Amino acid sequence: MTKKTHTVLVQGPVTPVFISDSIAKHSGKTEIGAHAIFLGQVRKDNKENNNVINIEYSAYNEMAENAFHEIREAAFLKYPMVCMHIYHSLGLVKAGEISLFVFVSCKHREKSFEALQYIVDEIKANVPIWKKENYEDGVYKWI
Amino acid sequence: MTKKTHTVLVQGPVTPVFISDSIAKHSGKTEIGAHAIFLGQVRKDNKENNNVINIEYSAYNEMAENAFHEIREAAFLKYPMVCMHIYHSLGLVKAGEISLFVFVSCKHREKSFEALQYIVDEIKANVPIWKKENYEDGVYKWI
Amino acid sequence: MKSKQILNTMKIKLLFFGALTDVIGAQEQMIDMDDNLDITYLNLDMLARYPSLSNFKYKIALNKIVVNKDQKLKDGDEVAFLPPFAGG
Amino acid sequence: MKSKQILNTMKIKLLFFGALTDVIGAQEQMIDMDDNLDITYLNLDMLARYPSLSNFKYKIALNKIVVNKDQKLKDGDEVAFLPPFAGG
Repeated sequence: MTKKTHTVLVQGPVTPVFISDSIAKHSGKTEIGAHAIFLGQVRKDNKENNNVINIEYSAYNEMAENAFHEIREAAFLKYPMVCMHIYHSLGLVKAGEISLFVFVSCKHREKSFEALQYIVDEIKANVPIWKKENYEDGVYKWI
Repeated sequence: MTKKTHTVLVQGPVTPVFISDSIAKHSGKTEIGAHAIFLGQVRKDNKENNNVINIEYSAYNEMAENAFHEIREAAFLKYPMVCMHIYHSLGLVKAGEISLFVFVSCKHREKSFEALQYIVDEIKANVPIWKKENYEDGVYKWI
Repeated sequence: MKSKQILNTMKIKLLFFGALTDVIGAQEQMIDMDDNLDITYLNLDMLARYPSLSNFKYKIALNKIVVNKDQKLKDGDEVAFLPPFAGG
Repeated sequence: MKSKQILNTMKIKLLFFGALTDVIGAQEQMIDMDDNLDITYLNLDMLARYPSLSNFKYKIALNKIVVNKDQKLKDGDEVAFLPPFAGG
């Protein structure tokens, strides 16, 4: 079940067009019956009367790519997926834009939801990525 | 939490472009932090050495729209969703094309996976839709 | 004068879905029935007219709501024969 | 001749992420350390140089793997100071 290493980290937001292109590329994989997709979107959180304008993502790149690879390997052992893709932003992503795209494809739907949740939870827990929330008035906060 | 009735049934496949347009429309809803999406794709199943070429979906339309509306109401009571959309195909959908698009958007990710699974399971169980699998050699089979 | 003659007639619309459209050879039928009959009667009548219907599992919806067979029918009702759902 | 003088020196690359880049004022530092020292020693040295570091939670990775502090260091090692991860 070992799959080749994928580059997961992408500069800037994940665009809706990138997502639809990814979906369209799977129309030739006609053994797939179910796609489960997670998209992380930057919230315009309001803290102390100040709105988040964007988030700046940074990573320990090589360690992060290793962590994504391990998550991928573990997920393929655990769940009956036909294929799986992860894309995570680096750099600036504005409120309303997408910073994480997890794409799980299975023959049947049953396990796809659990696989999706597992992968997203693993990313949040085990990948060395940090975010800096930039606010409208110019201050910032590390998360 | 009552939301207006949406028209769910669409003619032909749900296209990747329709999906990306739907995602893009949510960039203004900046309280959303997590989208969970399910896509049902028509499999080219092989049965008795015969490949599925397409599926023809038919519905008891008005009863189906009522059922979708009830699923929607129940889901909003059960899960903390910001918004939710369902699109289901009628008519011909070729192998590799998408016939079901469920789009759940929440402030936080935690409940989004369970909400997505709940809605997809409810659709499969409670919406009066039927499918006719058409095979390459011209025969068909009702599912 | 027999009581039968003062009975009114109901017009009932029948709808068939999925594999049942092949069994019946139609998606829709209009039928006339005597007043006061219920879905059990209608169903038995259909089984008599289309014996192969007994090979299929189906539920019956009255005016778009799945009902038990003891429901009485009235003029203008819509009765749908629904094989197991298969959306998605 | 004291034993200290025959010790070799190790070059260690330090990396800082997230809020720690602000504490240290840099993302990267190269330091020289005496041979045979471990991560505990390095960490205490950093806390002495940057006292406000004690206000932060962080793990330490040696050559891209999170390790315990008793790990010995060697020339050319890369040591990263990692605040809690916040991907997604």
